[in-house]
Amino acid sequence: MAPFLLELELFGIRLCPWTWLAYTLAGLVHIALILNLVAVGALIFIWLERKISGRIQDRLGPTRVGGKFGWLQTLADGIKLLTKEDLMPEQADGFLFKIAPYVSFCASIGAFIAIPFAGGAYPWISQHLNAGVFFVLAVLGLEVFGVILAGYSSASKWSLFGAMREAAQVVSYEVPLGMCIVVPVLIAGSLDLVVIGDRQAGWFTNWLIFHDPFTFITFWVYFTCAIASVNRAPFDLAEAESELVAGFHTEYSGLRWSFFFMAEYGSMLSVSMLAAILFLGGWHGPIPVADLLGLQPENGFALGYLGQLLGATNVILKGTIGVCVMMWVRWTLPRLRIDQVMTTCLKYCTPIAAVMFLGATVWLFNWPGKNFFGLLDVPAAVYEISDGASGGEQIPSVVTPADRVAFEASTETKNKRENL
Amino acid sequence: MINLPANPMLFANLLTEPVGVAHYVTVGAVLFVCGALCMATKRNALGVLMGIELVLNGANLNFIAFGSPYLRSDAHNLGLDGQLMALFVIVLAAAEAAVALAIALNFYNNHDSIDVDRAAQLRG
Amino acid sequence: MDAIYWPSFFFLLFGGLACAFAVAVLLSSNIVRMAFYLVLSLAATAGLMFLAGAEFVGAMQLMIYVGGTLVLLIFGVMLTSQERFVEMHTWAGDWVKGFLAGGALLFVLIYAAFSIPAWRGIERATVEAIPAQKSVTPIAMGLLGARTDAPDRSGYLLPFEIVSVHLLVVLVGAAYLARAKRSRESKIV
Amino acid sequence: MTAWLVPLASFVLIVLFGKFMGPHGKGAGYLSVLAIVTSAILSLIALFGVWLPNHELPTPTHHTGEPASAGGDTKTSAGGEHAEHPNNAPPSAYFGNWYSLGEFGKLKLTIGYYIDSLTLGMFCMVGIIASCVHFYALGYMHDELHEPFVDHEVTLTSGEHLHRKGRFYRFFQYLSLFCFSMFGIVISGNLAMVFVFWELVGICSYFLIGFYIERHSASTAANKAFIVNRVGDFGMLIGMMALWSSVGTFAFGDLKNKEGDVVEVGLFSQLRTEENHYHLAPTQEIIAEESRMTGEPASAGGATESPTNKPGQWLLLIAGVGIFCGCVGKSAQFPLHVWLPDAMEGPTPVSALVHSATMVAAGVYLVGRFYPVFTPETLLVIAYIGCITLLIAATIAITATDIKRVLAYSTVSQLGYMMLSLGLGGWVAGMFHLITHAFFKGLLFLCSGSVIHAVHTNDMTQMGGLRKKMPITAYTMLVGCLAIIGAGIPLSNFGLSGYYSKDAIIEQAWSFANANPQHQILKWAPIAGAMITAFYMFRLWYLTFAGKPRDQHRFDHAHESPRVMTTPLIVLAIFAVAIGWPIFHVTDLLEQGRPVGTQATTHGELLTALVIPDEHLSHEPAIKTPAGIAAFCTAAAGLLLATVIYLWRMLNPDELKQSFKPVHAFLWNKWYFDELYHYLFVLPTKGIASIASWFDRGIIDSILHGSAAICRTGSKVVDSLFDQTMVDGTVDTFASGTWNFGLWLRRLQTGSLRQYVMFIVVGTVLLFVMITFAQSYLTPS
Repeated sequence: MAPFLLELELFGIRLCPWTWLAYTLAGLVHIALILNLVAVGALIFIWLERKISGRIQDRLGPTRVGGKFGWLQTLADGIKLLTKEDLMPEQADGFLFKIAPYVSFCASIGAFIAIPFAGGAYPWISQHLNAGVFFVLAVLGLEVFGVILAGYSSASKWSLFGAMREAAQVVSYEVPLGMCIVVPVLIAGSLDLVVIGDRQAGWFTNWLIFHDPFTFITFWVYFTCAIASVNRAPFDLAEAESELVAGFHTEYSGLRWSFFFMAEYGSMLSVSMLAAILFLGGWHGPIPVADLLGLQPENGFALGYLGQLLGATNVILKGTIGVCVMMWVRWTLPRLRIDQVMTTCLKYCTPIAAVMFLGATVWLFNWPGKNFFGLLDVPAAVYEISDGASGGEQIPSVVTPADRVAFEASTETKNKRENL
Repeated sequence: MINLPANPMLFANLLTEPVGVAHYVTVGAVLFVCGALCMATKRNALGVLMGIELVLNGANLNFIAFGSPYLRSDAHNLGLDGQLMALFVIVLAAAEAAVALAIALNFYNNHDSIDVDRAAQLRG
Repeated sequence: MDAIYWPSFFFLLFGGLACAFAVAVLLSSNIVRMAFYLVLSLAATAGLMFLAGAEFVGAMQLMIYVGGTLVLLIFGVMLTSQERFVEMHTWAGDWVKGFLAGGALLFVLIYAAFSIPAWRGIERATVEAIPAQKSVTPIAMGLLGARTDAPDRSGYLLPFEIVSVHLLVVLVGAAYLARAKRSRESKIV
Repeated sequence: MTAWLVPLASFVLIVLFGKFMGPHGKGAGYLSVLAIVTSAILSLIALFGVWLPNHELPTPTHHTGEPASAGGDTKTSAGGEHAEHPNNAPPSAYFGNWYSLGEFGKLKLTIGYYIDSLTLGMFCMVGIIASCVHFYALGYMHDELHEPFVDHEVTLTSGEHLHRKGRFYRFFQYLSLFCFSMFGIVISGNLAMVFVFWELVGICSYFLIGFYIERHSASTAANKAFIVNRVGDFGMLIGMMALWSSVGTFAFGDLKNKEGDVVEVGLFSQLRTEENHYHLAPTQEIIAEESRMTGEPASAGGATESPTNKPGQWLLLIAGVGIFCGCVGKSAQFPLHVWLPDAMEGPTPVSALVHSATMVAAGVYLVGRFYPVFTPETLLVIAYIGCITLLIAATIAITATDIKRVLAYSTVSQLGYMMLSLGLGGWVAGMFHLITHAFFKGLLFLCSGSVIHAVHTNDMTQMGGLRKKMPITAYTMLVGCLAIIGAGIPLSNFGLSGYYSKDAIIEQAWSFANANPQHQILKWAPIAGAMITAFYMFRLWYLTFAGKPRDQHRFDHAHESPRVMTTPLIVLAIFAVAIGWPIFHVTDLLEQGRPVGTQATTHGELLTALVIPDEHLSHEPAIKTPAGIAAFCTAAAGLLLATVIYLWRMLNPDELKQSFKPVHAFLWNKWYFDELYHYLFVLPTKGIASIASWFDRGIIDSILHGSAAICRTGSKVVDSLFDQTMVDGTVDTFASGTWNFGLWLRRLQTGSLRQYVMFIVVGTVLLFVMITFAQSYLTPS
């Protein structure tokens, strides 16, 4: 490196080249990985969707492009979309119309910032956030803005209808979704996704879906709400082609339209991965292969890396399975009406989630430290991990009534002492 | 006696020195004033509502700044109280938005307009 | 001559974005664009909160405010978005009056902020020595009435309960206010 | 120093032979131009050829205590300075007498000279601008060469326009006389001579304003200017008398014989003696004079006085304020600013030369020249007058639609800046602004003249879009506008000329306000003024040159001015851009002319809390940085506002006018100053006259009638007082008071949500302001 770069100054600030280069590179690596995951994932999922829908409808799906199974069909479609003319309605609000797909896409990708791909002491996560669950949920909630803006700015009534449905639906479904997410958070005692995931280390019996009957039901409620919140059938009212032409993206074509598409598949993957981390053990397989083989960071970098890679594969695989289930649901269930959608949310999902939340709380109070429907003890290692990760303070991960009384008593006496 | 402290650090070196509460308060003040002006100049009731949101956010930012350990280290730090206050503000803002929206929609139903200047029946 | 302090850089970035979009909200006359700029401004504010070490509040801001309140707001915009309400002209006199008053207020606020020496930031070395703090659990404990961070301060159990009840009342009230008018016939039938 | 006399020669020649010079006196113009160019060249030679080789410029580094006095023939050598009293020695200057008019006791009236770097700087500035204006006038006054000249603005009773002989030569004759007088003021060696030339420029101004004597407005404006100036001159006379009776001399410098010994001690040396380390101290004569007037016994020596009794200070204050009164009149400061805008009735070259660049600056120059005599209290008065002037004039300029009147108010405002700066102790800053302002304001006026020449109207509402028709004028005017608002890169050392001088003034204001927290307003006024300046200057530019033509007929007939007019524009534009650049060392030249004893931080004697800070303190980065940023931000804000309203048309000016109707009317009518003076001075004068006549005729009768009427009404009063007023009245008043209060409160309840928000915001700000004031004024510090 030329020496003058080391001396580079701008407005009295020494631009130390190594520092900012390192920061930029680290950021770029994360961005590249996430972008690739979403883009390549979308590529595969679209192909997968065609194949699955084909099988469900007793046909073959794509068979020609790129070999017998039509591997490259999506790529060919992508090239077609790239070369399509980029249309914009004359009356559209140009600025919002152009920016809407990117808003959606950014929100969809942004969720991956806080989703861990592997946990442990050195989690694979681009930004380890203390309140990761909330962050993911919040960013996913932003996706609806792209849809709403697209719907409004297209100056088309189909788009506007689609967007309004979407707005109503997303706002409503965030309530049960949040309630469902609170249940694993309650059990793990943390909002940190890495901690929640590592709470389920070991055999599949430790998975939170099997923690108690309430979490088991919660998982299905969560999955239902997740499907609704990413606008997949049977909740895809926003783009109901039988009534609204194509809903909010009626007026879009070419690359912009494909951004919406990628955003949709990206958020499908992210809610599925979130489900995997919250309920399905995250990066821990049903059988703790990595532990059994000793693929831990303590045994050296290479082995630890291998273990993490295995974990990442686990998470992505679980996410993919989740996406496949969504596809399965899409091609087998009929679309609901908007009033049915709202009824499902407000009359079924929300009360169920609330009851599950209460039930899980009660269960946790009565059988603390028990797993697998209260049959097994939680391994001691899990406690250590969750305690260590929650800041090392003297707070039990699960606050029992006795704990609280003791804590309050101590603070009260302290207060009294100070008052005297 | 009031005087702008003659501290050149205020204006230079913002890139190389940590920011303080005052900088956060400045951003909060900009948000607050923009919000207040929105309330004062927009004729659309929903625009007024957006102004309120901005005002609340400006205040929220101040709470966060007063409580942040990175911005001031003395004993007057609000600590977690700042964050808790901000939480309450957010929650109440949500409630306020719901009610205000309901009022706006009702107004729209009754008057077929969303112009707050037409809502002057309470004139004395 | 120091190297760049990155948190300050990001503060400038997010702060600038928040202010710029807030001004855009103010100056834009199109209600839908206003909503869009508001979203961006509030998101940037959430970024500032993350920077100040308030992760939970930042996430809440993104979720409740941006994801919930604003979607609601935009929903309202769409329900009322007739041609004549999307762009409403404000009198130039109102603008200027507003800017005069607002400018004075802004000046006063910034002036006050910078006239307090303790608010002008602390040494870089001191800041870098502060350990990363986790705030979620203490906030939760605070809301339940037990302060772990500062035992001599009071908890927030009662306000929490009040807010909860208030929220419930508000939601019921809002639903009542905004309810659709039912036609008489359906009652008879 | 023959540069001074050349215009006189030209004047005399034109007076005598003007009519015979070429067709319609065209040669007079060329003669006059020749004379002034000679003067300008001689001035430049004097500066660069004579002065600078002998007097090394002080190094531009600040905090150097004293300016270098390197010349071999300086009056007083620097020295004898105490470390704890750092104050500068008198600047090097040539002083002498040419001719003694007469001696009255110890007072001598002489024609003398006092030449220092300030004199030379002023000489060059006046010479260059006057040359440009003369050239310009050759083109602008071209109409006067036609025979007969038709004045379209004067309609005779017969309905025809006035036809008269051209007065081309007479115009140049006045201009030459004016230049001579102006040079005279600058070069004067004593106060009496200043006063003589002072009146001479006054009379030239009178002639030139009333050049179109047939126009009613022009002749009234000339009268108004003359009369208003007399008011100021009256004060100046008082000041002169106060000085004369106490000090006994009018001379600025010390007179030396050939051996270099001091023969007669001048004004400055008496008041700021070397023994006193050049601090201002009243002499024994002043103390004696004051005690004679007040009747108190004179106490010997000024050193052991109690702080409440400062002998001689009051007299010095009176002298200073008196002299300043003259400057107020000449420089059109509040409250005597009313004549300058009306003076725009004169031809535009006159406005450019006389009423913006030079003559009105003479007042500022005199304050600068007389600086050693001013006590800190006087300076405070000057500062407040300047502050008020700059704000009032700037606000009026916002609403004016006459292009020249906008510039005239701008001039008043800028003169206020200079006065403010001088009053705050920023001597170099004020003088620097005087010089830069002369260039860019001269440029602006000539540009406006070019526009008026093209469209034959002064009214900006009939212009617009002229940029395409007259690009040179438009862009030179843009340069002038940018220079006047102080465009530059903040915190750097690059900008147009106004950037340096205006920033220097604002820095000094901040420095002053930091030293005197009770005078915060002086800190914010120039900042606010900068914003308003930017607004109205660009309002002017946008209305004139940008947008669409508002009067198609005038637009179609517009054309670029001839080269004889555009060349001076370009020359002045170059000066307006570059004169402030540090490579030209204008500030260093001025620094060299810094008057004796004005360097150090001084404290008030009568107002002990008053501190006039050392000017060099204002270059500290702690002041320079925020002041520079504030100045830039406000100017940018003003520019932006003008752009928003007049270029982008985002805000409708008519709506603004409508909703600020009272404010607009207030500004449109120039704060009702003319009306106020009408009621305060004109009507009372008339009233006194009528009272006298009434007294003659009616007083006796009235007494008789009155006594009868008193008896009659007395009984009525007793009846109504008790029965109706006291008993009924109390109840009625109470009821109606409540009712009215309710009615008044009702108006607050507008029902408008947006107004309520505004109330809250305004209330908050007011609360803050009140608390702040209460804190700073009520709490004992």
